Amino acid sequence: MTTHYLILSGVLFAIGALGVLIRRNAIVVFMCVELMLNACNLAFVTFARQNGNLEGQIIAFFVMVVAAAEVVVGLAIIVTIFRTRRSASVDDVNLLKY
Amino acid sequence: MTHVLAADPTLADFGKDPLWITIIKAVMLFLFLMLGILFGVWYERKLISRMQHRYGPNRAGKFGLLQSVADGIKMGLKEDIFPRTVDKVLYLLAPVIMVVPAFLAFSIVPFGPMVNLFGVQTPLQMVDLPVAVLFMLAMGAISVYGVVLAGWSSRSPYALLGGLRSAAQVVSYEIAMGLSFVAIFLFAGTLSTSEIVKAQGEQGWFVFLLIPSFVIYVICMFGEAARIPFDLPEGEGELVGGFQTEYSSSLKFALIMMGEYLHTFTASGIAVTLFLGGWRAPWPISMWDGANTGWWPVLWFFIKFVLTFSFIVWVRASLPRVRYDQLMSLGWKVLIPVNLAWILLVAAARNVVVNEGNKTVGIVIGAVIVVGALAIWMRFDTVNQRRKEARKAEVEAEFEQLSDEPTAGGFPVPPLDLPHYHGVQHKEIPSGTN
Amino acid sequence: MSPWLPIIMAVPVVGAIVVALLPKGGDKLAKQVTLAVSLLTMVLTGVMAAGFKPGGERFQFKAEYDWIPSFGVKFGVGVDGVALVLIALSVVLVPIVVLASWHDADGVRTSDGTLITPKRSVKTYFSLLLVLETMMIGVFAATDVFLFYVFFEAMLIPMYFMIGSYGGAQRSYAAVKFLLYSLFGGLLMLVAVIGLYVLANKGTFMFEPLVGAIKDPTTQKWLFGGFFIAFAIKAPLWPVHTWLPDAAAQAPAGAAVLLVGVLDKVGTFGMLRFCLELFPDAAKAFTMPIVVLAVISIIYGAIVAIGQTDMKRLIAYTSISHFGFIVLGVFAMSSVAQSGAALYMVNHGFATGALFLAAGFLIARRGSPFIADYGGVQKVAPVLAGFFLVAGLAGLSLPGLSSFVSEFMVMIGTYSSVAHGSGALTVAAIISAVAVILAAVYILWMVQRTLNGPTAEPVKAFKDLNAREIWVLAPLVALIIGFGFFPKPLLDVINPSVQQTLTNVQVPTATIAEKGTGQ
Amino acid sequence: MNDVIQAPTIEYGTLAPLLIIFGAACIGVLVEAFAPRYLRKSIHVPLTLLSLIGAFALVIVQVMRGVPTQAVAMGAVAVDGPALFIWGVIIVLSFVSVLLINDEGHFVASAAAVPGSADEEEAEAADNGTGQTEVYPLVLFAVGGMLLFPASHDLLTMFVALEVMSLPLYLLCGLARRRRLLSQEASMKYFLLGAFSSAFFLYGIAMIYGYAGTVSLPGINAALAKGALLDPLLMIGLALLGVGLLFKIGAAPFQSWKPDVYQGAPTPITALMASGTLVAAFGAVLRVFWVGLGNLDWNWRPVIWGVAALTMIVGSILAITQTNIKRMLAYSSIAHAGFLLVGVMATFGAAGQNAQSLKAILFYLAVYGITTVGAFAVVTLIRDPGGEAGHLSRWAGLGKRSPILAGVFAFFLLAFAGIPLTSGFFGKYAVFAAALSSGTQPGDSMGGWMAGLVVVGVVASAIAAFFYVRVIVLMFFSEPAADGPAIAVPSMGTVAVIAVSLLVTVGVGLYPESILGVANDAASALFIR
Amino acid sequence: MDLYVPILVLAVLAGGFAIFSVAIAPFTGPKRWNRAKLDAYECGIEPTPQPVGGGRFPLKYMITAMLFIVFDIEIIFLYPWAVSFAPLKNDAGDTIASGLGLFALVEMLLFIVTVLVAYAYVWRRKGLDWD
Repeated sequence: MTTHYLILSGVLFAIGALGVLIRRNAIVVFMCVELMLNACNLAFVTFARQNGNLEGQIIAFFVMVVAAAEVVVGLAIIVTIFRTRRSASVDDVNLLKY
Repeated sequence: MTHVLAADPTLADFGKDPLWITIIKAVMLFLFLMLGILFGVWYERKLISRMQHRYGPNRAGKFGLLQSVADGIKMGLKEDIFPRTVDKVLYLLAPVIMVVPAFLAFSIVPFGPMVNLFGVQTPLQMVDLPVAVLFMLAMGAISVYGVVLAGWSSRSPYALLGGLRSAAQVVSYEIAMGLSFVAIFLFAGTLSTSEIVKAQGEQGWFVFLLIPSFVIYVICMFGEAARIPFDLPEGEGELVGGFQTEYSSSLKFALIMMGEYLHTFTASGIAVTLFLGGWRAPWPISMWDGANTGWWPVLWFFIKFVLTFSFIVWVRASLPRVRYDQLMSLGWKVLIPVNLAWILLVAAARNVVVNEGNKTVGIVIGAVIVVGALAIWMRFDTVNQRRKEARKAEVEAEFEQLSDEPTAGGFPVPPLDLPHYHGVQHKEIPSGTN
Repeated sequence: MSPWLPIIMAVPVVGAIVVALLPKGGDKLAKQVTLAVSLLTMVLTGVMAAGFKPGGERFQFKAEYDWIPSFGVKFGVGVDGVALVLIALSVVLVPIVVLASWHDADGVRTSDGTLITPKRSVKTYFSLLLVLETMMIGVFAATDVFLFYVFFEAMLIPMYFMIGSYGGAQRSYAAVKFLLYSLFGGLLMLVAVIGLYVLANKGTFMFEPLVGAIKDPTTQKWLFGGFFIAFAIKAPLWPVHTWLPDAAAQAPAGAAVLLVGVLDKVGTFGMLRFCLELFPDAAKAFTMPIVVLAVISIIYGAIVAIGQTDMKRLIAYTSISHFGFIVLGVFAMSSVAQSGAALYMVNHGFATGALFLAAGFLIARRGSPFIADYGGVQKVAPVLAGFFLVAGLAGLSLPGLSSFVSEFMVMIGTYSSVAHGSGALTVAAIISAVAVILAAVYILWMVQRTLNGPTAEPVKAFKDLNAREIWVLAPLVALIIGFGFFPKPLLDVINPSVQQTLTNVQVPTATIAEKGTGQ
Repeated sequence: MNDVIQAPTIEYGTLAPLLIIFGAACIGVLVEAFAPRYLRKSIHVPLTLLSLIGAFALVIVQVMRGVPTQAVAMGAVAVDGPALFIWGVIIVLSFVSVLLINDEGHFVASAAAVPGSADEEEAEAADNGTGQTEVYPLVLFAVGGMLLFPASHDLLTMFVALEVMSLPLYLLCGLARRRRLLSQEASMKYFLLGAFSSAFFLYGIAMIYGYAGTVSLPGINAALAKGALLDPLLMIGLALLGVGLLFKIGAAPFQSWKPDVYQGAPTPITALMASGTLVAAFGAVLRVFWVGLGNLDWNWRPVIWGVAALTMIVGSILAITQTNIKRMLAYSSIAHAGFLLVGVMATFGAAGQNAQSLKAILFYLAVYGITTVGAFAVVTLIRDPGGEAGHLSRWAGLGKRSPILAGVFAFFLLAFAGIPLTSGFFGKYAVFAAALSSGTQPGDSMGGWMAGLVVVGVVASAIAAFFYVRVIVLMFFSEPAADGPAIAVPSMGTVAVIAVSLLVTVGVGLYPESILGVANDAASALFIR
Repeated sequence: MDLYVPILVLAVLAGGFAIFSVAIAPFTGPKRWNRAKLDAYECGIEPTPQPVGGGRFPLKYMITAMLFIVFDIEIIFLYPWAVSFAPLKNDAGDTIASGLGLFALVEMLLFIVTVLVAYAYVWRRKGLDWD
C-alpha cells in the first residue's frame, strides 16, 4: 500500500517541478520548490515505513528545518527585489543576458 | 502516590473500539461540545453580569437559560449578507476551516479511565495518539488558516489587517505554549494525554511540580483563545471586528463564534489534562480508593473544567485589553526566553534525579544554567531600567521646556496676557437700550 | 653530472631578471647588459662545446635532478651532436639579434624620418629575448621528454609577446595565429606524451629508457601522429605552414631571425630525435606520406615565394621550401641524408638569419617591406647591397656557401637511400631538385629588383650600413662562407648521433654502408 | 521507542575545525547584535581571520596526529585524507577571499533599502564604506558548510551541509553596493535555481534511501554490492542525485546559473564561490561517486563521460562569445569543471588508480582555486564610475596603462589556459594523465573512451586558449581607450591576495611537487569507505 | 492507522454540521437588496478598491511569520528530545529504555544557546518590536 504514497509524492514532485518551470511569479515558483521538498518528505516517511527503520522520519525532520531556512532566505531575497522594483515576476528579472 | 491503578488507560488501549462504539463516542463528544457552547455562553454572560452587579440574561427561560438558544435561532433567521467583492469559495470555506479543527482538537482530552460502555471496556476518551498534544497544537494552527482566509477573502482592509493581526498573535503565543509543554514531556516521557494523566497519578499533578510552565500556559491560553485581555483579533474598538468584519450576521458568524468558544474549551480541557491531573480526584477525595474508577472521574473532570472556564471568564471581567505591541513583546520577549531557561533548568534537574551515571556534571551544568539565566536577565533588567529612566528624564525635560516656554514643540499657544483678554478696548453695551 | 648545461641555461634567465629590474630609463644599460649576457652565454657554450667528444657516449654533459617525482619527471639535460650544434646556432644568433634589434624597441624611423614602429618598452623586449634564449637552449638540451615538452610550449609565450607587442601593423593577428597553431599542435603532443608515459609504463620520462619501450605498432602509430603533427606545425610543413609567413612578416627582424632560424628547427629536431627513435616502426610506416608532404612543401614554398611582393614573406616561403628539404632528409632514413638535414638546420639558420637581417636593414631605411618600393640600392649603399647579395646566394645554396653542402647531402642521401626498397625516394630527390632552379629564380629576381635597376626616389636617401649593422652581418657571412668550404667540424659532431638514431630506428644496414659519401 | 536508545558519541576533537568556524560565525552574529556599528568591522575582521587560521592549524594538527580511519560522529562525518586536504584548501581560499572582502566599497550599506530612497541615504551616511557587516558571519557560515559538504559521510549530512553552504551565498550574492539590481537578480536566480536543484538532490536521496534502506554512503555501496542494480528506484535516485551535484559544480547542461551569478554577485563573493564552492562541491562529488556508488561505476561513468565532454565544449565555446570579463571567467570555470570531471571519470577501479586520479583532482582544485581568486582580485581593481569595468572593451590597452597589473592578469589567464610553467598546466596534465592511465587498467571497457575524452579535453582547452589569448591581445596589443577605466589603488588586503595567488601560480608552475606531494599523501589515504 | 478512525468520524460529524449551517444560511434568512450593504464595510465611507488576492500589508507580519517558522521548528526538535530524555520505565518499574541523559542535556544546551544567538540578533535588530 506504500506504493500509493510513493505515487502521490511523485505526482506532487512533478507538479512542483512543472510549476517551477512554468509559473512566472517568483513567490509561486518558490512555493513550488517547497512543494517539491514536501514531496520528498512524503517519500522519506513512506520509505521509512517500508524499510521499517526510523531514518526516513528523522530525515523528514531535517528537511523541514532546511525548508524553513530556505523559506526565510527566499522570502528575504524576493521581498528585497520586490521593494527595489515593485514586481516579483521572474520575467522582469532580465538584466543578466546570456 | 506511585501506586498504579489498573484502570489507567495507556496508548495500548486505543484503536481497539468497534466502529459503533467510536460513533457513539463521537456523537457524545459532539453533543457535549454543542451543549457546552450553549451553556457556556449563557454561563459566561451570567457570571460577568453578576460580577458587574447586573442580572444578565434572565428573560428566555428559567434564569435565561435558553438565551443562547434564542440567539442561535435569531442568527439563523437573519439575512445572510454576501458582500459583492469577496472571494466566494474561501469566504464560505473560512468558517468551516475555523470550526472543524476546533472540534477535533478537543477529541484528545480524556474524560475518564477505562469504563464499561454498553458492555465494552473502553477508555473514556475519544481518541489518543502517540502525538496527541502535537495533534492538538496542529489543530489550533489549522484554525489559524480559517482566520487568515476569512480576512483575506473578505477583500476589505479591516478584515485583512484583522486577520493578519490575529494570525500573528496566535502563532506567537503558540510558540510559547508549545514550549510550556516541554517540561511536562520531560517528566511524563510521552505525548499521549492519557499517559500524561497516568504520569500525574504517579508523580503528582504537574501544576505543583511545574508552576512556571503552568503560569506560562495560562497566559498563552488567553492568547491562543483570543480572550480578554488578549482579544485583539476582534478588538472592536480598534478594527471594527477584525477578520470577521464582513461576516456580519447569520450562521457563518455563528460558526466563527462557535470556533472561538471551542478554542476556549480546548484550552481549559488541556489545562485540566496536562496540569490539573486530568480526571483524577483532588487530594482529599483521592484518599477514597473508588475515586478514580468507574464514572466518578468524569465528575472530577467536569468540576475542574468548569472552574478553569470560570477563571477565564473572571479574568475577562476584571482585566482590560492590552495594547498590541505590549501583547507581542510579552509573547516574544518574556515568555519565550523564560520558557527556554526553565526547560533547561528542568532538564538539568531531571538529569540529576533520574539518569544513571555521573551526577556532579549534571549538577554543575544545572548551576551554570541558573547562573547564566540570572546573569542575562539581570543584565537586560538593568538595561531596561536605564532605558526607562532615560526616557522618563527626557519626557520630563520636554515637559519642563513646555511649561516655561509655551511655544516650544511647535504648538503655538497664544500668550495669555494679550490685552483683549483683559478687555481693554472692551466696549460695554448697555443692556436694555434700543 | 656536469653543471655546464644548467649554468648555460641559468645565465640568460638571470640576465633577463636583471634587465627587467633595471631602473626606469635604463634602456641603453639594458641593451648593453643583454648583449654582455648573451655573449657570455656564447662563450660558455663554446668552452663546453670544446669539451665535446664526438666519438664518446651519445649524450654528454648530462645532468639530472628530480623535478616532479609524483609524475616521474626529471630535470634531465644533455646534448648529443645534433643538439650541440643547434644550441651553438642559437647562442651565436642571439647576440647578433641583440645587436640587430638595438633600436627596434625605441621606435624605428626610416631614413626620411617617418616612424614605422612606435616606441615601446625596451627592457621588456630584451628580457623576453633572454628568456627565449634560455628556453631555446633548454628545448635542445632536454633529455627528458616531459621537460622537452615544457620548453617546447613555454617558448611560445615570449615569442608571442615579441611578435605581438613589437611587430608590424598586423602583429596581433599574426601573434595569435602563431600561438594558437603551435598551442594546438602542442596539446596533441601532450596527449601523446602522456600516452607514451602510461603505455611505456617505465615510470620515467627520460629519453633513453623510453627508446624502444613501445612495441605495439598501432600504438606507435597513434603516438607518432601526436608528436609528428606538433612538429609539422612547428617546422612549417605544408599544409600547416600558413602561420609562418604572417608571423615572420610581422615580427621585428630580430625576432623573425630567431623564429625561423631556431624555433622552427625545434620541429625538425623533434622529428629526428623523438619521432624516429621512439616510434621506429611508425616512422618507417609513415615515411612515404611524409616524404610526399616534404616534397610538396619544397615545390610549393618555392613557387609561392616567386609570387611574393613582400620581402619578409618571400623569405618566409623560401624557408618553408628549405624545411621541406630538411624533413625530406630526416625521413630519407639514410645517414647521409640525415646528417645533411642536421647540417641544413644550422646552415639554414645562418643563411636565413643573414637574409632576414639584411632585408630588415633595407626595410628600416625605406619603411616598406615591398620589393617594388626599392631599386638600385647597390649604387646608394654598396655594402648593404653586398651583404644582401651574399645572404641571398646562400639562400639559393650556391656552391661554396654553407647551405649548398647540406642541400647536396640531403639530395644525394635521399637519391641513394634504399629504405623502402622502391625508388620512391629517388623520385622524390629528383623532383626536389627542381626546387634548386626555382630557388635561383626567386632569390635572383628579388635581388635584381631591389639592388639593380634605376634608383628609386626614396632610395636615394639611404645611408649605408653603420658599424653596428656591419658587426651584425659580418659574422654571419663569415660563418656561411666558412662552413661552405669546411663543414667537417660540424659533420664530425653530427654524424655519430645520426648513426645512433639510425641504429635505434634499425634501418637496413645497406644504407648505413654508404655513409660519409657526402664528405 | 520500544528498543533501547543509546546516547550517541561525537568526536569533538576531530570536528574541531568545523566547530571553530561555526562558533566564530555565531559569535559574529552576537557581534552584529551587540557591538555598535562603527566597531563591528574592526571586531569582525580579526575574528573571522583568526578563526580561519585556527581551523587551519587544527587541520594541520589532525594531519600530524594521523588521519582518522573511522567515520566520526556516528558515521555522519568522515575526516579522511582527501577531506583534510580539501579542508585545508577551502580554508586557505576563504581566508584569501576574506582579505578581498575586507576591501571597502564592495557591499551595500543596507540591503533592504530601496536604492536612492531616504533610508538608503541614511544607511549610506551611517556606514563608513564597510557596508553590511553581516557579510562576515554569513561568509563563515558558508565556509562551514563548504567544510562539511565534502566530509559528510551520509547523504542527509551532505544535504544539510549543501544548504548551510548555499543559503548564505544566496544572500551574499545580493549585497553588491553598485549595480544593485544586477546583484539582486543574481541572488534571486541563484536562489531559485539552487533551491530547485537541491530539491532534486533531496528526491534523489529519498529514492536511494528507498532502494538501500539507508543513507550512509558505505551502506548504499554495500546494498549495491548485493542488490539488483537495475532497480528503477536506484536509477531515478542516481539521476536526481547527479542533477543536484552537477548543478553545484556548474556542469553542462546545468551551468546556466553560473555566468549570471558570477556577474551579478559582488566580486569578492564571486571569488569565494568560484574557488571554495567549486572545491567543496567536487569533494562531495568524488565522495558520492567513489564511496557511495563505487559499485555502480559501469552505470554512471558513461553519463559522466557525456557530461564532462559537453561541459568542456560548452564552457569553452560559449566563453568565446562573452563580452563581460566576469561572465568570461564564469564560463572558463565551467570549462574547468569539465576538465575536473574528466578526472572524476578516472576515479574507479583499483585503489592505486583511484589514488592517482584523486591526487590529480585535489591538486587541480587547489591550484585552480587560488588562481581564480587572484584573477577576480585583479578584476576588482579595474573600476568604472558605475562600478567595476566589466565590459572587455574597457580592458583595451591595460598593458600600457598599468603593465604590472595587466601582466599579472595575463599570467593568471595563461595559467587558466594551461601553458607550461604555470600551475594550471600541471593541473591539466595530472588530470589527463590520470584519465589515460585509468583507461589502460585491466578490465576497463572504456579504455578507448577515456582516450577520446582526453582528446576532447585537449581540443576544448585549445578553444579555451583562444579567448584567454584574446584578452591578452586586448590588454597588450591594442591601444588604450581615451577614457579608460580607473585603476583603483589596491588596499593592502587586495595586494596580499594578488601577491599570494601569483606566488602560488608561479611557484607551483616551477616546482609543482610542493603541493603535489601533499595532495599525493592526502590521496594515498583514500576516502573512508 | 485505526488510531485515527475516531478523528475521521468526528471530522465528518463536525464538517457536516459546519457545511450544513453555511449552506442553509442563505435560505433561512430574508433577502433585502441594498447596494451599500453589499459593499466592504469601512465605517460608512466608500470602500477602497482591494486588488485581487488582498491588499499589501506591512512587512512586519512577514517577519513575524519567519520568526514563527524558526521557533516552531525549534519546538519540533525539543519534543522528541524531551520525550526520550528520561529513562522509560514500564509498570513494573524497570527500565525498558535508557534515557539519553547528560549527552542530550549538553547537546540541547548548545542547541538552545545557538537559537538564543539568533534570537538576540533579532531582538537587537528591532525584529520583535511593534511600534
